[in-house]
Amino acid sequence: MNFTRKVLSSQWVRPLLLIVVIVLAWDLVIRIFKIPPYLVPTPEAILHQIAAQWSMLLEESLPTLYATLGGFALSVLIGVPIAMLVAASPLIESYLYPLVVFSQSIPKVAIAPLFVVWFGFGLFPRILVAFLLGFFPVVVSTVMGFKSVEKDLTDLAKSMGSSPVKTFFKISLPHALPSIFASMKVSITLAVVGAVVGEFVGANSGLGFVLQRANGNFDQPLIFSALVVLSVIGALLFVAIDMLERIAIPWHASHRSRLLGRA
Amino acid sequence: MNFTRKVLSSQWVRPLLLIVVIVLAWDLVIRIFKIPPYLVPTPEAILHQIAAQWSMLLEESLPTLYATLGGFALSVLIGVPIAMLVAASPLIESYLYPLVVFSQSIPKVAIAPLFVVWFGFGLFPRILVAFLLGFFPVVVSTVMGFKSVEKDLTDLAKSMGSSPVKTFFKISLPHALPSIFASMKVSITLAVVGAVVGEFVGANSGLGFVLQRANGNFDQPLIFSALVVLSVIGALLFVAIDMLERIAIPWHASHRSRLLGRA
Amino acid sequence: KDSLTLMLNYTVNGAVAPFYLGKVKGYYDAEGIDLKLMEGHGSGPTVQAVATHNVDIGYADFSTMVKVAAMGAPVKAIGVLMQENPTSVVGLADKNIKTPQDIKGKTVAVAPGDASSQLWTMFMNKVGLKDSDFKTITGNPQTTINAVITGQADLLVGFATIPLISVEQATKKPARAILFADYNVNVATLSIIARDDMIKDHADLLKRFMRATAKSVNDSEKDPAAAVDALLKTLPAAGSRDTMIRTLQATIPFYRTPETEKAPIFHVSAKNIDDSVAAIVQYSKLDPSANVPAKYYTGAFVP
Amino acid sequence: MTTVLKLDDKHHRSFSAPAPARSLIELRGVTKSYRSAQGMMEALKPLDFDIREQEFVSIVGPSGCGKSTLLKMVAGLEAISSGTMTLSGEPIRGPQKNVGIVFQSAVLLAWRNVLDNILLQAEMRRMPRREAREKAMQLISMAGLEGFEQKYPWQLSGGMQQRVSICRALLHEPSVLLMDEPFGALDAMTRESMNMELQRIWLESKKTVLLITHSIPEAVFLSDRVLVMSERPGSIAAIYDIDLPRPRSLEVMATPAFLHHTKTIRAHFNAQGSLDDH
Amino acid sequence: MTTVLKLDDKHHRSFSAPAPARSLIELRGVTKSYRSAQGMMEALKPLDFDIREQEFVSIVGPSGCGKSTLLKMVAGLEAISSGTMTLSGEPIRGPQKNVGIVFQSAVLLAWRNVLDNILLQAEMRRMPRREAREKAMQLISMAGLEGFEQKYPWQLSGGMQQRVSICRALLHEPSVLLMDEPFGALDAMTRESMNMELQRIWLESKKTVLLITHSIPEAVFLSDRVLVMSERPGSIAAIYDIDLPRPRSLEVMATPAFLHHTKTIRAHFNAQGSLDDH
Ligand SMILES: Nc1ncnc2c1ncn2[C@@H]1O[C@H](COP(=O)(O)OP(=O)(O)OP(=O)(O)O)[C@@H](O)[C@H]1O
Ligand SMILES: Nc1ncnc2c1ncn2[C@@H]1O[C@H](COP(=O)(O)OP(=O)(O)OP(=O)(O)O)[C@@H](O)[C@H]1O
Ligand SMILES: [Mg+2]
Ligand SMILES: [Mg+2]
Repeated sequence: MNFTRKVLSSQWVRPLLLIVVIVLAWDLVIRIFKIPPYLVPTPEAILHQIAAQWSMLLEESLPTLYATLGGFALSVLIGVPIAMLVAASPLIESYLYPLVVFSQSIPKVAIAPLFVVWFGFGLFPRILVAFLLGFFPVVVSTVMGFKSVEKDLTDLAKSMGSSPVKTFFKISLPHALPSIFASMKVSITLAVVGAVVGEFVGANSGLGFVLQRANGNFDQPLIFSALVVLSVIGALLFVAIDMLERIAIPWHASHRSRLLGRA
Repeated sequence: MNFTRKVLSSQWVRPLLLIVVIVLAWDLVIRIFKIPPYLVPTPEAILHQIAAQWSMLLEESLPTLYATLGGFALSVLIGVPIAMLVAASPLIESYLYPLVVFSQSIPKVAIAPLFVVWFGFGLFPRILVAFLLGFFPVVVSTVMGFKSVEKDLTDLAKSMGSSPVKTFFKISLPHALPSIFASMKVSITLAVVGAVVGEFVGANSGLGFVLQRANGNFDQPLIFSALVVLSVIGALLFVAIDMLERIAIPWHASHRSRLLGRA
Repeated sequence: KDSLTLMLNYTVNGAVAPFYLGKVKGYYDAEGIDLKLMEGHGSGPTVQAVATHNVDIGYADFSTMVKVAAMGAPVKAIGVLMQENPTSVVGLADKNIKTPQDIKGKTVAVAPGDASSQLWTMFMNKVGLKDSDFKTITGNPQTTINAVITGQADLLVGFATIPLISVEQATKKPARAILFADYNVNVATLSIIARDDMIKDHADLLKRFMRATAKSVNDSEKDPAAAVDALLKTLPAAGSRDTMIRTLQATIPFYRTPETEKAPIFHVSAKNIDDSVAAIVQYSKLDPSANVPAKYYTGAFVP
Repeated sequence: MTTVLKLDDKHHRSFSAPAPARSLIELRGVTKSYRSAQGMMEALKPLDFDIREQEFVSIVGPSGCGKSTLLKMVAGLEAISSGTMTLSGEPIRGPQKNVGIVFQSAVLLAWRNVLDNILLQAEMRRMPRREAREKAMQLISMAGLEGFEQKYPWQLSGGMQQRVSICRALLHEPSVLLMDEPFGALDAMTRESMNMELQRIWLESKKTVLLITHSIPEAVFLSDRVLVMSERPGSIAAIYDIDLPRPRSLEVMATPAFLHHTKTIRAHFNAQGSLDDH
Repeated sequence: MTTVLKLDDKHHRSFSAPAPARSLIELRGVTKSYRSAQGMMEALKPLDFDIREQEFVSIVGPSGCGKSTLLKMVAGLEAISSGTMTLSGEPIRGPQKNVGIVFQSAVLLAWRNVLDNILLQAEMRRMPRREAREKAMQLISMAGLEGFEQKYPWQLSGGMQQRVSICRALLHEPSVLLMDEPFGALDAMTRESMNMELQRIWLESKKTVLLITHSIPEAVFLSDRVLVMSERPGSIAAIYDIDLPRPRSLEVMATPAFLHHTKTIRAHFNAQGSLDDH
C-alpha cells in the first residue's frame, strides 16, 4: 500500500502513468465518437506501426536530432550575444531588434525552400530553420534577464573597475541564467519543429521526411507514429535542459526548496 | 545639422531607416550575386506587387490578424493559469507539464488538417493553431516568473492572512509580469505564424491562403509581398506589446532609466 | 435551387478554370444548382472534407481517394476528368533527355510519398531503371521545381503541366517531359468525388452537376482563354492570365486516353479504372481485398 | 552567563490595570536546524520560554545567533525542528495571521509605491478602503514620510524603506507585533521618535510585542522583559525583567535603574565601551 | 546649527608622521536632484568640502538626508547635478575604480557563496588567485564567518550578509574606502570588534575612509572629522574635528573629551536621551 503510493508518486512513474492515461483516453474517444481511421488512427494501430517500424523510426530520428541540436546550439550561441548587444546599447536595440522581430512572423516553411536552393540538401539548411525558429525566444528572454539587473549590482561591478565584458560575464549573465534557461526550454522544442520543417522542404532523411512520405501515402498510423516519436524527442530534450538548469542554477529561488529543503 | 541628428536618432525614424537599408542591401545582393528573380524577386518587383495588390493584401490581412489575436488571447488566458497550477503544485506540474511539453515538438502543420476536419473551415481551427504555437512560451516563462518569487515575499503575504489566490494576484503575478511580457512578445509572433499555418491547411482567406495560392502559381513577388506584410504585422504587434509593457510595469528595472531618468 | 459546395484539389490555377467558366456562363444555374467553389489544400484534405460532411463534393486525385476510401471513408469518384496521368520526368530541353535510358547518371528530384512518386516507382519497374542508376534528391514539390531551375537536379518527377511551365518561365528555356503514360504507366487522376449518402440521396443533383460540368469542360477545351477569363472575373487576383491559359492548355490533353480519344468528356474506360485501382492497391501496399473497382467508381452520373 | 532569571508575574504599568499573567505564546524545547548542502546546521538549541499577553519582550543577541529564525518560527513562517510551540494553547501550525511583522529587510513590493505598499496589508485583510487609507496617511506622517506616498521603493533611502515596512505592519492594528530590527537603519533622532511612538501605541492598544534589536538601551527602554541570547547555535542566556514605571520618558535613560539594566545586559556581550549602545 | 567649523590643518596622530594636508576629494557647489514622475526632487543642496588624503571622515545625518547619495557621487556611481567634484584634482567622471565600497544593503550575488562573493573583487581586478584566497580567508575569520564560506547569501543572517560585503570591500586593500552604514545590522559586540579592526586597518595602511553611520559614538571614535548633515534636502550642518590621540582604545569613550564631542554632535539631532548612541 505504502509501496504502491511511493511508486505512484515517484518522479519517473508519473509521466509514464500519464502516457498510459492519454493512450486510454484516446482509445476511448475514438470508440465513443466513432472517429474513423482515415482521420485518426487507433492507439493500437500506432503502437503496432511503431513496433513494426521501430528501427526505421529510430534511424530517421538521428538526423532530426542532429539538426535540432545544431539549431539549438546556434540559437543559444547567437541568441545570447545578440541579446547582450540589444540590452547593452539602445542604439543597437533600435536597429537590431526590429530586424529580429521582422524575421519572426515569417512562416519558416515559406522561406525554407530558399535555403535548400542556397545550401543544398545537406544538414545545414535544416539546422538553419531550426535556428531561425529557436533563437527568438532566447533573445527575448535573455534581453529581459539582462535588463532586469538591479542598478546596485552594476554599480558594484563598476566600483570594482570591471569592464563591460566582465560585468556581463560575472553579473548580467548569471543573473539572467534563470530567464535563459526558461527560454532554452522553449527554444529546444521549437528547434525540433524547425528541424522537421526543414526536412519537409528538402531532405531524404529524418522524421520530417518520414512524415512527408507518410502524408503522401495517406499512411495515418505512420504519421502519428512519427509524431509520437517527435514528442518523445522534444520531451526528452526538454527534460535534459531542465536537469541542466538544476545543476547550473541551484541557487535560484525555484530550486532552493528542492535541493536544500528545510528540515 | 542638429536637426538632422535629432531626426535620425528619433524612435520612429530608426526602424524606417532600417527598412530602407534592408531594401538597399537586398537590391545590392541581388545585383552582385545575380540572384535570378524566380528565386528572390527584386525589392522593386515586390514594392510594385504590394502597390498593385494593396487592397487585396490589406483585406486578407484581417482574417490573419483576427486568428492571431484570438490565438494570442487564448495563449495568455490559458497559458498563465496553467503556469499558475504548474508553479503551485508539484503534483500538477508532474502531470500537466509533460503533457504540455509533449504537445510542443509536434509540427503544427502536421496536425492542423485534423482541426479543419473537426472544426470546419471557419476561424476557429486557425485560432487553435495560433494558440498551440503561442501558449508554450507563455507557460514556460510564467512558471519561471512564479517560481522565482523570493520566500520573503510569500512569507509577507502569508503573515497578512492572504489566501493562495490572493497571494497569486497581489504578489506572484506582478512579480512575474516582466517574464510574462517577455513571453508575450515571443507568443504573439508565433501566433502570427500559427495563424498562417492554419490558413495553409484550411482556409479560403488570410495571408496564409494568399501565400499558398501564390506558391501554386509560382508568383514569387506575391509570395514575398505577403511575407513582408506578415513581418510588418508581427512587428507592429510586438511593438504594441512592448508599449503595453512600458505602461504596465514602469517599476521594472528595465524601464526605470527611461521613464524616470536621472537628472 | 440546390446549393452545392465543391472543394477543389488545391488553390486556383488554370486547370480548374472550367468550373468557373460554368459558373460565369450560368450552366450550373441552368441546372438549378447554386455552386460554391472552395479552394483546397491538397487532395487528401479535400477527400477528408468530403468524407466528413464538411463539403458536398470534391475535386481530387483518384489514387488519393482510393487510399482514403480503402481506410473506410464512404466516398467514390463519380466522374474522372483526367483519365491520363500527366506525371512525367521533367527537365530542360537542352539536357537532351529523351528516353528513359537517358535518365541514367542524372540527378532526379522527387517529392517523397506523393502520388507522382508512386507512379515513378511503377515507371522505373516498367522501363527497367534501378535506384542506383541515378541520383535522387527529395523535397517538397516546390523544392523539386527549384532544384531543376537551379541545376541542383537535372529532372523532376511531377506533372507535365504546372511544374513544366514553372521551369520554363523561370529559366526562359524550353523544358521537356517524358510522360509515364507513354510507357503504359497510367493511373486515372483528378476526379469528381462524392460521398456515398450523397450519391444515394441526391443522385439527381449530382447528375445535373455532372451535366453542367461536362458542358463547361467542353467549352473550355474550345476556348481556354475564355475559361481563364471567367476565373479571373471571379477572382481577379488569382494569378497571371498567360500562365493560367498555358496551364489549362497543357491540362486539356489529359482529359482523355488514346482509348477514349473520341468519346465525350468523363467517359472513362472500365479498363482504365480497373488498372488504376489494381496499380494503386499494389504500389500503395493496400490489402489485396481492397482491389474492388466498384467500391471507388460509379459511372452512373456520367452525362 | 546562562543565569535564567525566574520570571515574576508582577508588572509595573503605572497607569494601567495590572497586566494579565496569561501566557500567549509558549515554547517548550523548541529547536531549529537548517538542512544545507553541507549537512544539518543547528541554529537554535532547545528553547523554553513564554510571552505573555500584552507583554513587550525584546531579544538581543549576537549576529547570527538565531533571532530572526526565532521570530519567523513564532510567526509560523518557519517550521520548528522539534519541541512544541503554542499560541493561546493551540499549537502553531502554519502562518499566524493576526500579527504585524517587520522583517529584517524592508521586503517592499517593487511595483507598488509607498502608499500602496502600506495598503497591501489592508487589501489582503479586506479592510474598508477609506479608513485604511486614512490610517495609512496617519502612519506615513508619523514616520516622517509625507510627500513620498507616490514614490517607488527604489526611490527611497534605506531608512525610509524601513519606515515604510513599519507602517505596513501597524496598519491593521495587530494584537501581536513581531519586529526584526525595525529601527536599524535609522538615525538617532528618527529612531528615538519611532521608539516613543511605539511605546505610545503599545500603551494605548496593549499589543503583545516581540522586538529584536541591537540596541540594549532601546531594549531596556521599551520592554517588560529583555531576552538575551547566546552565540550560535542560539540559546537563552538570560531573561531580565525591566521594572521601570510606565510610561517611560526619555529622561528615564539617565536613571541609575536604567543604567544598571543596560550594564547588566551589556556584560553578556563582553563589551567595554559605550559603543555598544546600539 | 549650521555653524560650519573652520577646518584647521593640524592633526593629531600620536604615533604617525603629521598627516598630509593635501586634499584628495574636493566638492565645490555640488548639488543633486532626482528626476521623478512628480518632477525634480532636490536631494542635496550645494555642498562644499574636502576629504584629505588618508583622512577618516564620518558622515552622520537624519534618514533620507542624502548621505548615501553623496557617497555614490563620490564613488562616481551617481552623476552630480551641478558643481564640480574632483579626485586628486581630476574631475570625477564615471565610476572610481580604486575604491572599496560597502553599500547600505549587502548587494551580494545570489549565485555565489560567501567566499566567491568576496573573491568577486579579486576576479574583477585580476588579483593573483592564491593570495586573494588567503586574504579572503583572513577577512572571513576577522569577520567571524568561519564555517560559512560555502553558504549562499540566503542562508545567512542579516548581519552576516553585511559582514560579507565588508570583507569584499577590503579584499583588495583599496586606498579609498567608502562605507554606507556597514555595521548597522550588527550587535554591540560584533560591531565593537569590527570598529577596532577598521581602526587597525586604517592605521596600518593609511586609507582614506568615508564612513556613513547612525552611531555618533562610532563616528567620534573612528574619525578625524565628523560631518553632520541637516535634513532633506541635505546640506552640511557642521564639521567637527576629532582631535583624540591615536590609536584609540575603547576606554577613550569614557573620557570627557569624547563625551564632549558626542554631546555636541548629538545636539544637532535634538536628541535627549542616550538612545541616540547608535
Ligand atoms: N534559510 C536558511 N538556510 C540555512 N541556514 C539559515 C537560513 N536562515 C538562517 N540560517 C542560519 O541560521 C543562523 C541564524 O540566523 P538568523 O537570521 O536567525 O540570525 P540572527 O540572529 O537574526 O542574526 P542577525 O542579527 O545577523 O540578523 C545563521 O547561522 C544562519 O546562517
Ligand atoms: N534613485 C532615486 N531616485 C529618486 N530619488 C532618490 C533615489 N535615491 C534616493 N532618492 C531620494 O534622495 C533622498 C536621499 O536619499 P539617500 O539614500 O541619499 O538618503 P540617506 O541619507 O542615505 O538616508 P538613510 O539614512 O535612510 O539611508 C531621499 O529623499 C530619497 O527619496
Ligand atoms: Mg536577523
Ligand atoms: Mg542611506
